[in-house]
Amino acid sequence: MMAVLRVFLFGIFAIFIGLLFMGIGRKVIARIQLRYGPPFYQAFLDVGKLFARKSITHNFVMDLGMVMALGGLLATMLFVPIAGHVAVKTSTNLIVIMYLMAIGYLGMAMAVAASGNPNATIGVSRALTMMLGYEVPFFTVILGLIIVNGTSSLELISQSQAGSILNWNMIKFPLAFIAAEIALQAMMGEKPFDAMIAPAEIASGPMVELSGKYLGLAFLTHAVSIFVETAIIVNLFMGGASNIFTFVLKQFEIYLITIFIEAVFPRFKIEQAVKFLWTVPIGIAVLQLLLILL
Amino acid sequence: MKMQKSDIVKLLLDRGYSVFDLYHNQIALAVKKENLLNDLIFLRSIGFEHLSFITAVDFIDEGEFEVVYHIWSYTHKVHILVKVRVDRNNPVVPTIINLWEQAQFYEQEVHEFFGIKFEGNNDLSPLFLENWVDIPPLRKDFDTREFSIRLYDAEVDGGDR
Amino acid sequence: MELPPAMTSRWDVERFGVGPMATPRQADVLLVTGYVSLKTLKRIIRTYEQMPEPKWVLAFGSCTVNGGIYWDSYNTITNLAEYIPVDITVSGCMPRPEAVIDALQTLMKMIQSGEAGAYKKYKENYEYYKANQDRVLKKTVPVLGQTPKNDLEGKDEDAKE
Amino acid sequence: MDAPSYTLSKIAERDNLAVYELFFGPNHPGMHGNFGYVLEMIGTEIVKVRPNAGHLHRGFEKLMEQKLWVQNIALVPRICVVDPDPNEVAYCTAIEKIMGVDIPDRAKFIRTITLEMSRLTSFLMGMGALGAALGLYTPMYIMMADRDLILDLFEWLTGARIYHIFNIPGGVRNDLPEGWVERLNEVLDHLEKRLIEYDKLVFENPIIHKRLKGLGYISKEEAIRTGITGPNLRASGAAYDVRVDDPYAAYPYLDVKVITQDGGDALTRAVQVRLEFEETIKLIRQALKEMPDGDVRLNLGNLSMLKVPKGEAYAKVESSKGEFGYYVVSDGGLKPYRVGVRGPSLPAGLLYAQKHLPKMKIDDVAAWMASLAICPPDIDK
Repeated sequence: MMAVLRVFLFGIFAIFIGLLFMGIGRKVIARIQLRYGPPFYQAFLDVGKLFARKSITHNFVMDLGMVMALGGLLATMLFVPIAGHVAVKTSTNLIVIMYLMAIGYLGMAMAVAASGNPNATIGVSRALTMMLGYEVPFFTVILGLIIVNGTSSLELISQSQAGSILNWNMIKFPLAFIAAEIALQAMMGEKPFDAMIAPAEIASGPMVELSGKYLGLAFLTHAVSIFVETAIIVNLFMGGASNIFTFVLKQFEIYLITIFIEAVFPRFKIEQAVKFLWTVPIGIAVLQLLLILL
Repeated sequence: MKMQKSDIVKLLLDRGYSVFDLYHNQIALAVKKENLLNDLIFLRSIGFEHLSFITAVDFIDEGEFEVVYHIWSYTHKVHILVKVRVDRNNPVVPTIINLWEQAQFYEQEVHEFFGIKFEGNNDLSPLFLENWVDIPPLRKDFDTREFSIRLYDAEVDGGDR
Repeated sequence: MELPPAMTSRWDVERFGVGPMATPRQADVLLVTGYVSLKTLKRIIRTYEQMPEPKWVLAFGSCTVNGGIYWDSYNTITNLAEYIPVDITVSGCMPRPEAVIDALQTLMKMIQSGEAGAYKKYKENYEYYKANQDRVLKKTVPVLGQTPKNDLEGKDEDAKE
Repeated sequence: MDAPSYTLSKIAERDNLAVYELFFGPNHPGMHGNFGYVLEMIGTEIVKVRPNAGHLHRGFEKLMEQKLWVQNIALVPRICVVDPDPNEVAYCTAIEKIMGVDIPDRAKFIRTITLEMSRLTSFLMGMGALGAALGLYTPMYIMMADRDLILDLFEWLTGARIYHIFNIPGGVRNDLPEGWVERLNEVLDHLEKRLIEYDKLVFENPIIHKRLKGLGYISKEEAIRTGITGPNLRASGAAYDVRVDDPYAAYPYLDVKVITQDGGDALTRAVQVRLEFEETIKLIRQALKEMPDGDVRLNLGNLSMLKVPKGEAYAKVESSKGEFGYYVVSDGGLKPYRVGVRGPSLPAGLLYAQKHLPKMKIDDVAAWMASLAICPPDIDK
């Protein structure tokens, strides 16, 4: 019973922080664009409004896919240590986390394929291609860290960086951090790697047929993905944290970097994005790997 | 080799065209529809390479349409209005899409708004209007005000809704 | 056309939580910005019917109320409210960005107080709206009673839509 | 028109690949204005294009025959909302040509200044739209705010932000108000400073270069032959500018520098606009400096009873998108007999859509459109 409650609380927390980040992110972007921007709680209002609206479903697969997308990410979250707490105390294995993350996208793909809109289909095929693009450099980075620490447990990797700031992997392996940052940008689907959404090209891609609750679910999925992905980076490179507050602060720093890049870059075409991801971050990551091995 | 406007007028008069001198760099040229294509090819060969656009005027009192080709020369800096008169009851003009590609759309437009046929142009489908069943709208005998009042309940003084 | 200024840095409607959405499925408010030609009307109706409820319509500019400066045009409708239910209209041609923001805020207040529910009217009076829509979109007889003398050839409707 | 022969369509035929139709516009976020292309696609590649114009057709040419000469000035700027003043000037110039009058010099200069200011607003919007088409929204937001500074000046001068209705047959409506010129200079200074930021954000952005390089190439000969005008023509290497070739307003008194580049692709066109933006600021400065004193309008009597003698004229103006022309025919009455409008976007928007878009991927459509500065209202009229 406690375990269920715990899982539930973790989920609520992730959604809350994710939405807060999204709201603040919109405000930050607005300030970069020299405007006032929406209030920081706007994301909460949006989601609340979307769930209050009538929504149009196409078939059962669409419902299932949307739930699967959110569920997959929430499941990932359960294995990510947050300031020393893990929702499910079994394993914090990095490989498992990375595989679980893919479920979210597959769920989205299912929902979208069910809607039958060509824009959405192009969008989701781009999202899956992009996944192919960023996973290779990210796994290379992870491989280096696993070799150094001799473990694939995220918890142990983050604990190994305890103590002073100089112990952080970010300082010890700056190249790996840069490669991971670039991959993270693609993971979150922020510019320049937002080809799957691209309103000017394919009218917001996977989301094109989503209305009301479905769009709300897509919002929540995005919020949880922000939370999970920044949490992984914080654990890998910034040594986790001793309390939740510091942890969220560190996550926010990572998110801010993403937002700044998002605000001043246009988007790559999908083939350019994959080409970029398979050359620059991989190059950096392999260089780091060689440095570690030699 | 830049020619003055007076030289061009002289050249055209020598070839037997009826030329009207309009402004400091504008000439109007009336041609017959049988010769239209040849005349345009000739003009293009002496440097009139830019087709601005094609339009038409409905001279309802004279029972004729006038198709006007606006041609500009970047070398001579002279604008020529090449005019063709056709009978209003049987308006047919040879197409010039082989000379200028963009003429395709101007011809479609003129066909749609005046009902003038362009011989040799196979695609004169309507470009702007959908489901149009009245007479072509830019003809002088089409009353757009009456049309609007009948179809859309337009009110003459803006109404008081 | 005054919408971009209203959305961007100077007026920034996003501070009130209003932002553009990419597709009708995601939208709450349909902004009809200005005159509506027949071809557009067809798309507006389709867009409106695609939007999930509750939905609202903001008609923008005089042209949507009584035709504005285009009241006697053959291709623009005069009163949008005859075809889809309109919640709120902004006068002016073009309305200033301030007017747009004011309209959006008024609409928000109306929604909160429950005044804005025109979409219910659309359901209840569907026959009325449908009849009006069909009258202008699916006309088969010439409105002015004159039939085109020379039949327009190649008049193929894009039936696939 | 025939389908462009393209290998993909043949492969598709052989393999029975599904060709599907995608409606790019009218309510597509990548579309500028109410316009559309019906794209026949295989996967993400375009095979065939059908332009779907006419959503903005208002029948201007017919409406103008119904209104008085002077009433039409309220109508003409609505043909191209982004760049409204060239319409007014072209229409008025055509009337003045038929009447054979010459307007006062000061009026010519004021017309020139409004034209160039209108060009600035249009360029700002064009550059912003190009960024937005590639997903770069920040410069668009900033540029739109900067555009508003010019619109405020217009409001001060003419009373309206967009539809100025300022040029009338015989000159302009009123003289420059006091303090206006100083404010204009301030705004120009501000814009020049902002140019550095635009450069960093847009024109030196490596991803923009990557996306636009080689996109939608038009050669010089092709551009001239197919009626491409304006910055698009000059980006292909042809040094033609209506302001120099067929000068109107005060351009004969000013040094208009015709900028040309040799690229001919979307990147060159984008840079062309940016270079001409700088040139336009210089031109306004020069016009302000050399502006003579005197009347700003001719007395043509009661304008609402204006009768234009029988005749015809074609007047053209270099707008921010190319040659904007008005062909006016008068039968000597109170109303025009016929007004024909030449919008600059038609060759690019319709002909080049059919030439360029097949072989292109859906990714590039919005960027291609923005780079050619296609303004749908002047296609539809």
